[in-house]
Amino acid sequence: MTTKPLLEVNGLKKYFDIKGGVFGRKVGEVKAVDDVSFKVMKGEIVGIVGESGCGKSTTGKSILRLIEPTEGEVKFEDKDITNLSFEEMRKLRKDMQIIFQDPYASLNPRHTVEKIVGEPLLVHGMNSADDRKKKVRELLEVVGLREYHASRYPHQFSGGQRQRIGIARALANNPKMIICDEPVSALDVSVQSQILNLMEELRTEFNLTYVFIAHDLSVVKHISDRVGVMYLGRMVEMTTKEKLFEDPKHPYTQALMSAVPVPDPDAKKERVILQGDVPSPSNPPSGCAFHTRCPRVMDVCKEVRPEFREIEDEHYVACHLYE
Amino acid sequence: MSDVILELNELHTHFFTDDGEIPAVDGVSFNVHKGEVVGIVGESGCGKSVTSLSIMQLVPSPPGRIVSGEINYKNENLAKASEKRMRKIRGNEIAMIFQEPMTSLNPLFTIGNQLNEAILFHEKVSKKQARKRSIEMLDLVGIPRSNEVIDDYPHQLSGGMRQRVMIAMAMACNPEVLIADEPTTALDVTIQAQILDLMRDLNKEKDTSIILITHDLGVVAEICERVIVMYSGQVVEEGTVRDILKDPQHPYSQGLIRSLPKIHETEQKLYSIPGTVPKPGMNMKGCRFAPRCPHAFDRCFQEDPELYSIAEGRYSRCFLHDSEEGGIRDDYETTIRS
Amino acid sequence: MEKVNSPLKDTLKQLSKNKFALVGFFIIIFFLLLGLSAPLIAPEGFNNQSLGDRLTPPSAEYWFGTDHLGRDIFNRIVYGARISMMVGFFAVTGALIFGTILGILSGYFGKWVDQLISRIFDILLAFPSILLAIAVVAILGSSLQNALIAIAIINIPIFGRLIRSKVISLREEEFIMAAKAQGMKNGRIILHHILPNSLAPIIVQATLSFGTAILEAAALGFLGLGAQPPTPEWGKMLADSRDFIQLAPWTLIFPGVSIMLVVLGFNLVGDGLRDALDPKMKN
Amino acid sequence: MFAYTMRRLLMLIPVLIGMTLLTFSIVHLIPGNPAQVILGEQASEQEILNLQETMGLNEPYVVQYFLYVGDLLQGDLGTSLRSKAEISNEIVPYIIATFELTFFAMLFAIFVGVNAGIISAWKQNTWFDFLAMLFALVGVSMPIFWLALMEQLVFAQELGWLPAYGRQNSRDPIATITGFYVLDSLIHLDFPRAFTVLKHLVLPSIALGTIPMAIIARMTRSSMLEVMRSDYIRTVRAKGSGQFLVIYKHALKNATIPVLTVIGLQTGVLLGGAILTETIFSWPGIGRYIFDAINYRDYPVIQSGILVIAFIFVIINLVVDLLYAFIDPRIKY
Amino acid sequence: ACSGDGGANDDEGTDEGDTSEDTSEDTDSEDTDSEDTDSSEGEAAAGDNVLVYARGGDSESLDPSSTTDGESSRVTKQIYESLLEFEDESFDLKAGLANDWSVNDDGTVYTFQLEEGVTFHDGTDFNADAVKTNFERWSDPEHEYAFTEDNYVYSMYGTMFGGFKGDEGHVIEEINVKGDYEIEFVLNRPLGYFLQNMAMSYFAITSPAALEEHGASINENPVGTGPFKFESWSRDDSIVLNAFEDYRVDGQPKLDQVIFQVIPDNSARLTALRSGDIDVMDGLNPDDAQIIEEEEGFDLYVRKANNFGYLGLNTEKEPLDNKQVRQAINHAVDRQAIADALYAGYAQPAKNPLPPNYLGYNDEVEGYEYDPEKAKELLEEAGYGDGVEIELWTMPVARPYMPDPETVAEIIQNNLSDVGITAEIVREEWAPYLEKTAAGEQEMFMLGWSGTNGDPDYFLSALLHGDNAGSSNRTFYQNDEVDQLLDEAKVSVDQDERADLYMQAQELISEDSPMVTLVHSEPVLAASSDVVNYVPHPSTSESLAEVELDR
Ligand SMILES: Nc1ncnc2c1ncn2[C@@H]1O[C@H](COP(=O)(O)OP(=O)(O)OP(=O)(O)O)[C@@H](O)[C@H]1O
Ligand SMILES: Nc1ncnc2c1ncn2[C@@H]1O[C@H](COP(=O)(O)OP(=O)(O)OP(=O)(O)O)[C@@H](O)[C@H]1O
Ligand SMILES: [Mg+2]
Ligand SMILES: [Mg+2]
Repeated sequence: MTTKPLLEVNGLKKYFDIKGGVFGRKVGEVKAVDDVSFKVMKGEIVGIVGESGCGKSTTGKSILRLIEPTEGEVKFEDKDITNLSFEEMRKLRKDMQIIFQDPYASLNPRHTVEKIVGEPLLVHGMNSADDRKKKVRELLEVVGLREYHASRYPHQFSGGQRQRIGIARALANNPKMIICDEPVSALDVSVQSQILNLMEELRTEFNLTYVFIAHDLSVVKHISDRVGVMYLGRMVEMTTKEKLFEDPKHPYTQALMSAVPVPDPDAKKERVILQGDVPSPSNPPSGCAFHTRCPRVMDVCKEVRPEFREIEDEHYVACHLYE
Repeated sequence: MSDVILELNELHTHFFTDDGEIPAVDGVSFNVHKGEVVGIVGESGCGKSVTSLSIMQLVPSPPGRIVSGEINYKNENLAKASEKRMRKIRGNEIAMIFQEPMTSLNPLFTIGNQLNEAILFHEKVSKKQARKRSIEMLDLVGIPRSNEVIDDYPHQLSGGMRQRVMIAMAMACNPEVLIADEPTTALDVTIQAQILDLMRDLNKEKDTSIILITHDLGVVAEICERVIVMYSGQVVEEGTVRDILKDPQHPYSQGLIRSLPKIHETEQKLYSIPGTVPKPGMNMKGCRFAPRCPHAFDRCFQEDPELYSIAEGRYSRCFLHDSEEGGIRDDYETTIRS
Repeated sequence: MEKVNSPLKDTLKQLSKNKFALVGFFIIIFFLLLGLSAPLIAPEGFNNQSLGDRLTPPSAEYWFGTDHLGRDIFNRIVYGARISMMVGFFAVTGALIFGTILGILSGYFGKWVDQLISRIFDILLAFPSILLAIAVVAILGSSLQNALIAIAIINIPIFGRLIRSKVISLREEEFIMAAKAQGMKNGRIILHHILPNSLAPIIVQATLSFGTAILEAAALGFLGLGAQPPTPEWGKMLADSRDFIQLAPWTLIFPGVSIMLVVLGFNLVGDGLRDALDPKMKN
Repeated sequence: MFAYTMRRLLMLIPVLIGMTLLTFSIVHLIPGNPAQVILGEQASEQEILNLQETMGLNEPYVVQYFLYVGDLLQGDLGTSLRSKAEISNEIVPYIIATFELTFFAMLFAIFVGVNAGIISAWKQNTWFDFLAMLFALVGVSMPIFWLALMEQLVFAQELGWLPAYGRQNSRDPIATITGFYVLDSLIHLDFPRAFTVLKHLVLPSIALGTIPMAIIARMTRSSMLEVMRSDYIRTVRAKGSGQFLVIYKHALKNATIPVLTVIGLQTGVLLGGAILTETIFSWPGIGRYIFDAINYRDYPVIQSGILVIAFIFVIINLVVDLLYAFIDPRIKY
Repeated sequence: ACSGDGGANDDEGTDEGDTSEDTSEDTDSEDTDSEDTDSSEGEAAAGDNVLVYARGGDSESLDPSSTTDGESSRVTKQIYESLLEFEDESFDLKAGLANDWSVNDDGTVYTFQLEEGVTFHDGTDFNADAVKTNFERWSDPEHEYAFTEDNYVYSMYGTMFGGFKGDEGHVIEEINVKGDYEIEFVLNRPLGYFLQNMAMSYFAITSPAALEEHGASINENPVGTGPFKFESWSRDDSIVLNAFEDYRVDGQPKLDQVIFQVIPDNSARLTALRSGDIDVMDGLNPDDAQIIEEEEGFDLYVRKANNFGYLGLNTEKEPLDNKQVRQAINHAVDRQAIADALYAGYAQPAKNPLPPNYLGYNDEVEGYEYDPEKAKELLEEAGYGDGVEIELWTMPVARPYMPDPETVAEIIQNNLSDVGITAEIVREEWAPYLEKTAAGEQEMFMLGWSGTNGDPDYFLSALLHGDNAGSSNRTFYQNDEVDQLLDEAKVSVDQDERADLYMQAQELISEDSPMVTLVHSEPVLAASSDVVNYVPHPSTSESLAEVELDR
């Protein structure tokens, strides 16, 4: 693992406008991502976990500028990509890919697998149909599909197979980094492991870097090198997976881990059941966003937003407990 | 063990579609005891929901229909019960909550209106009393400001709150059996923990039997006593939680459990069951799991295995348990459950 | 071995199972053939006046009777089939082309483009369609061709809106996001991803609009604003025969039934298509 | 709710401006000199020139447009060239006549359509469903003027059951109070007359209402089917509810929303269809008013008539939108 | 369906219904509160003596002078009267509001003795001042009752009297009130049809008091001296007129009430008649005449022809500038076929551009037989033996003289193709049609002319005088001889002399054949046999004062 970051996210923000009122003007904003910073080293897998709606996908899509970030800087190979022109960005997409959560929605239902996987090749300059055909076969092989699958349509595949097609498409132009937005959460358990294994294999084979988004802690833990935990649009903790799972610092991380049901009847664990609901990102609590549910809340938490700081080596936490 | 309150016997529920007949539930048998929490696990499409809907006689019809089999509830075969009788039972004796708290409440009526209904259908009480009861139920499931929430519309509540409302609604008439079809799948883990906690409490307090349908073995481990594993419309294994999770017998269950990433252990490579879940209605000869099974042999592709009883309250649908095959546990007597 | 079907084939298969749709399909084919072979069926043409045989009831010689100029109504209906088919075809194609272009522009690019186009649609849709058609014909003058243009115009916002909403919902789809993530250009996304996926509702709407276009043309013809004599347009035939309703009801019954049948045919097929294309309708 | 209403009202403004522009330009794009039409083939050139002058047709279009809008804002729709009367006064009885007709047509369409739709959905795939839907399809396939003529042929001419024209018995005209003849008869406590008036309404209402009825039936059916499949209906049933309550309380209210849209849009069909039906049934409504005006090139009347119909249509759709918000608590702004 | 036995309130009801002559105060007071009692009145009226007259369109205006619309004069004819009247079935003159009249020798001074003791419906007196006020109102755009600002136009006045006050052609120099009941018109030149004009329903006298009172809404509140007074008007539906008790002729009107009902659809109107909902229907479809004739209880009426439809031949356009071609076309058109096909025989093939019963109608003119062979010969001679293509312009609207122009065009097209002329049917909207035909853009075109004052000048000068080329003369026919004959006839007050001049003109015109005179249509009407004394007038409006119902 090199020490050079492939991707650097600094102070990323994405606010969605809420329209309403008499004139359909902006009446508020959803702070989907609110000041998130992290680095991803070359060849590394960084997992991001968090509950639904905490801004994981928005982070992922903002990095690729599939939605325009409101603020912040995204550096890819030391180049700030937030200001690239449409055409420059389009070229860069060769190197940065994404795999989506929903294997049903992310493939164009009217295209054959051949076309789905071949299209990125075409738009990035592989004009010969024969070359493309060959490459598509190769890619299908790589993701564990057969050659004859190429002429089929997405609806003729199972969820796992579809996800393989999505992966093949992402791999088409030999990207350097892939953002995986919950690639296995829609899959059946028995198929999930197939995909996770495949992704690990590919990573070594193609020397890929993943940003792996998931809400399932065990999956993230299984695959990632480092893990970030998000809550209400903010990164609350980030460190290597060993440290995180052995010694979670942030009270939210602790609660999250205790809440994950473990398929082991003997696992005796101390349960921290959080009270209340996740607040709305359109109206996040002041100070630390978690203070409304935090079992260890202090006065300062309500006022001051804790800084996301490195409190130990490679262990970042945003919590007043560690100041 | 206490008395059996609900017993399914060779239940067959089929869908008659343009593409042919789909045996979504294909001979399912199991029973539920008073005050027990039974989990049904299985992958998507294996027939869990259809099984539970069949019990309630709520299978969408057309195209679905209970083709044969018995659903014995307190010595009454619900499969043959009239719609009128079922109306008495639904909500009152057997209640059900569904996976999607977001869509399971009518968006155009207030929470109170929908809760009252559950009470008014079955009890001769005034509207006022019903409302009072409704507020109590909301309190019971831990909804704060219950007397305000009762006049809210569903869209004003969060997913977790709605699922609580659903539970309150189901519990309103103190049912004997509560069927929960993936009640937490759509919820976040922290909220899921709250809901599971709640269900556990209700089960303890009211002694309600719960059938909990889920595909998450973790959830099963959290609250179930007994587990039924389904695959492709059939029960493939049954046993206590500990039996199933620690000592699975059916190759499918084994594979399923091995393929889970473990949060407290680190392993390099996950086990994975090869192949995919068969599409219902496809060629059904032999054991449904045979094409993906590492132990499969010729017979598995020819004959349908039966549900072998391999120990007290322990069943598995695999020829490996057949004494003729010299199965892995041939010391157990292999009686066949009807 | 699993059969490999394209979505199109699936749809057609689905459609062929729908008996209503089949009936509709045959009705359309019947009238289409009737129109195409008009010169064979009625070599003497549609304007063969024989004033001596005015208003004769249906008979072996005149299957559908004759009109007030002694013309064979059957012949006129046969030729009228051509006109109706043509009206439907051109009006729908016109509306389709412009509606699709505007709808896509508006839906895909949003912002002021969307505002502008949507407002125009709003305004056009604020007028009951037949009134708008009458207005357009009043400007352009009464003729079949102008009626056709009017019908196309009133259908543009219908297609435009439909496509706009489809595009907007597609724009949020993950596979469009995926296409963008692949580095595709807008033109390609529109042509290869958005358009083919908007096709289903467009086809359904086009089929149904075919029927309404025929009805609208007939209405304009009936008001004297559409086809001009001696064109055997069915609506116009009805208008011309209005005064003979007591004396010679057949002059009204046959053209009316013809209109109804053709339109019914398109509605049956359109309905069938909708069911075939909409997975929610599948059992 | 208030903000929503206001917003919907404000959204009307560009539409209304567009409407005035459109009606204004339609009328000025129509070829032919109105003065010529008014005076007819037997008029002299000088007369035509004089008339043109007095009618203000020599002003530039922009001036004419602003004069037009200025008058509109004061509720002045101009003067009919044909009758020389103030259109804003003259048009009222026509609108009322059309209202009465469309009201009954809509009543017929909604009552029959919604119930047929519900029963069809309830008895899905039975012979009732089959017939009702076939009937509905035939209904939308029928030219309404032809239906009107056939009704006249059968029920008025052959059978003589129902009157073929007008709003009332012509020997015995009503003393109008509101202009709604049914209402007026009831105010007079004249029930036989109310019955006669209703009889006059039957054929035109059916002719006009058939297409909306068919469309509403189909929409209700599919909307009901969809709602009946929804999770919350399953929830209601799981609570032990009976069919009736499921359908009429839970399902219908939800199914109403798309049906309402259709009803709103169908008023447009009704108002447009009025042109055809009103001429055939000699109904002195706004459709006929406009149609006669078109033949006469009575510019101000065409302009105002079309504008008024479009305005009514827009208002009805506004009301429908507000009804949504009333029915559906999720719509907040 | 007549819902009134009126058992409860027959006092009032029968009172009014039966004794229409006496107790005028009584009924007057009733009138004022007629709003309230209308339903009971309606029931009484719904008794026997109400005539329902159904027609295809509504009146435009009930101010007779400011409209040219026939449906308007049909109604105003009942409410108003002119100084003179036409005889029942012709355009011969008889006394109206003037019981005697005279003209000086050079035809420039007309003196009228007015009927005395006549009151308007509003109770004011009719006298010479009233007449003067009316004429001034029409002739002077500045007049306080001219209502020019409200778009009132007196086009018929302009046409008939050569323009308005101050115009060069305006023929009325001055109007002098000689006494309460004597009035004198001084003309600046003789006008052969001045008296005819005075009998036109357009020049009927309105109560000056009403003009004062109602102003520009006089068109909705007509007040005249006629047999019926205005009661109510619901537009495009019905106009109700009640009998005027003080009508100057004793014993008239015979009816208590007349209702003019609008039923645009011809067949619906017929149905209504057959079901007894109405008594008289105008605009019977000629094809349905047969039904009426055969059916018990209904009578068929034929209105005398007062119009003619023609196929104009633009004499300035090639090949129509060739007389032989024009004659050939005249021979090619089968007028009888048109009369039969379109009017079911209720039309006469026309040979002159003048209706038959008119002054000076020349029956000697031979006209053109339907003779395709002859036509071909003529074409051959003219050098068009190989066929020729000519545009045929079709009017887009139905007119009384041409109820179905499209069909006629189709028939003509068929006829012409028989002789080798390919006619391409051209359609224009009505306004452009009129504009373009006046400008001479057309080749062959269809149009017609209806009479108003029953004078031949109105037909012949307008259509065929060279001075009118480019306005009402759309064939651009120019024959100095004809022009001279027409000019002479126009200023002569000797009717025999006039007749002679017109006959000569017709000869010339027929020879030149600038138009194919097609047919004189004879509109048919139907009425229930209960209707007695109903006489349709060629001008389309007739007084119903003498009509009775015999039920
Ligand atoms: N286009 C949008 N417009 C407005 N709000 C949006 C939009 N997209 C996302 N949001 C809001 O932003 C917040 C974060 O959404 P995001 O999809 O990033 O969450 P997530 O962590 O990926 O959740 P999940 O696990 O459900 O995928 C949510 O509250 C969501 O409602
Ligand atoms: N309405 C229906 N029409 C046709 N087939 C159906 C219908 N509902 C269910 N099925 C079939 O029955 C089978 C079992 O469905 P069921 O909903 O019980 O699965 P499940 O185990 O609950 O899955 P999940 O975990 O996805 O909820 C499915 O494979 C499906 O094909
Ligand atoms: Mg997400
Ligand atoms: Mg399920």
